[in-house]
Amino acid sequence: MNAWILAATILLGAGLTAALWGVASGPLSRRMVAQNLTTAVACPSLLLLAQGYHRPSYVDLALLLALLGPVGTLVFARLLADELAVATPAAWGLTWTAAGVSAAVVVAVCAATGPSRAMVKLLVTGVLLIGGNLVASRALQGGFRQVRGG
Amino acid sequence: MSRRLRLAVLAVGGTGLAALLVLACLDLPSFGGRWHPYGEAAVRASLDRHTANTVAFVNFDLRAHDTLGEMSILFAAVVGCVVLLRQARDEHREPPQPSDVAPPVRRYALLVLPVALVVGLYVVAHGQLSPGGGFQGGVVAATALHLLYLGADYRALERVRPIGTYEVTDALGTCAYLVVGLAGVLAGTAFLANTLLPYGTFNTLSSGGTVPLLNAAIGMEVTSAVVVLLARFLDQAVEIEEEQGS
Amino acid sequence: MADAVIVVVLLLVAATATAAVATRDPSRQALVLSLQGVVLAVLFTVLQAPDVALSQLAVGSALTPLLIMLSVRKVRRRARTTDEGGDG
Amino acid sequence: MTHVFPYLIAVWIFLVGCYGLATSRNLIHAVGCLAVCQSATYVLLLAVGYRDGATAPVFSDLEPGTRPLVDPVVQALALTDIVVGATVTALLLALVLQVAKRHGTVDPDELSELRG
Repeated sequence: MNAWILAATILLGAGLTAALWGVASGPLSRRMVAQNLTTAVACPSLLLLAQGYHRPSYVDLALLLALLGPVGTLVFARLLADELAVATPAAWGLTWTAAGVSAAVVVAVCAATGPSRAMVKLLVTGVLLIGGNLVASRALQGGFRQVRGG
Repeated sequence: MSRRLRLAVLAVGGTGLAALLVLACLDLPSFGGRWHPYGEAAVRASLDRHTANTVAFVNFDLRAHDTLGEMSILFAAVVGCVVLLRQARDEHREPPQPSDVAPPVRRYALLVLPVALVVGLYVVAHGQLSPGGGFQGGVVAATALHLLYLGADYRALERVRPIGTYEVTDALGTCAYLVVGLAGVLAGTAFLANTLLPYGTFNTLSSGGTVPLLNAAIGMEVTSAVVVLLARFLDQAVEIEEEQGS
Repeated sequence: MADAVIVVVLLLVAATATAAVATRDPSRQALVLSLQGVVLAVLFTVLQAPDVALSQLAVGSALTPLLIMLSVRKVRRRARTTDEGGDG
Repeated sequence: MTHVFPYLIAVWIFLVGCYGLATSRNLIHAVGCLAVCQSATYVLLLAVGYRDGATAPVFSDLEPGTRPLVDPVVQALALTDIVVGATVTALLLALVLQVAKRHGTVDPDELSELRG
């Protein structure tokens, strides 16, 4: 067990426990924010694990999660828009914290990798992760104004 | 059966099942043990045939028959969904009104859509080298297409998604898998035997004999299967209305 | 016992599974199921099965929730139109 | 006890899913519980194939023979089943939609009353 895996363990243990607690209780808006937080916690952890196991090919996992995690949140934001309109979740503090953690992890892993093709993949993952996270948070706050059908 | 009686039966059965399962677990080889004869044999065979990703090798060479079975289940499930969710006589279509999407969300969806498609294709194409393959990449590519529904609206998705074509592609993917298998028979070996093509250079895109071909066939099938499935569900959820008072 | 990370993630998987069953409203359950999909993917990664983890991510993070939410919406819409038809 | 801990987690997930299936009041929720049951099989399979200190048998970024490897056979089993399981979930949801259309309810208790 090295420092990378230790960091991933702590991030996963704390972040996902919080996300589970949020997603399983409370009003819908809180559950949605917690669901969005899942991506922001799991994706940096996958990057840390890839580095900890010395397997650059595991970065594909983080890339895929950075792409599809926000899509999952958009699904809920879109299909629960009429319920969300009643109570809009506001958690910009959490969103920016998550973005900061993601950026720190990406920078650390990039520094350990050194300039190469693998680093480009890491940077793409980071951009997709942070961008997706911000857009998903925006979508939760009235990103979809529901009309009949749609 | 009353609710309380059913819970009592469940409690008795569940306790028995739990006891049996725990007993079975105590007899399993211990977690993390060093004894994996099948795994070691599979890794040796994979290296012999120049396939870098052993898991893809097991799926599309050693156990290609099993994958054929899985693929038929997938195909049958899609056919079942298409039959169950078709438009009935007492239903009519009502085109939904376009949804009002916030501009940043729309821009994000349109920007990420091509990226996700490319990543899906990458995952399929590198299936025999790095983690990934037809099953995973197919789902990613198909899900990516539905960003159009999430980010723009349903009409935009319908324009770029001719369902008939995807249904044909689904069948073609299934046929392609069978054809590659039969080619082995015609070449004088066995059904789905990986002896048809040269094994190529280790860790390049063309390595592994028929593994990349079968992988591509599965990718094609899974992509179109998921698109057809989601199309049927979207039709039902968004467009098809029941006649009043039926 | 191997690694602390495996134990932590196994416990998380058990907890999410329990939460997914205990959440009775299907649309809320879909939220927990999407979390469970991601946690399972992390578990498969720490068990050194990246192929399986990719599969689980692709299916669990967006596809299954989308299918469940579309079904929920269809059932709700049905209930609504039937109520209107019954009143009118 | 620790050497069977992951198997016991798989048993727990399976039993919890079964409990949810049996007590569910909504067929869509029941389909979700079935998905939970399915995930127990993946956990069990991959736990059986794990080996201490080993890594994935994927050689795109690994020199063959340098590190111990986990079992690829069980991984291949779990991999196909996850995607096929998702389409079977879709088939079950399609059946639920048909039930909702025919009987106007998705509560299994009300459904059995209708039939009786």
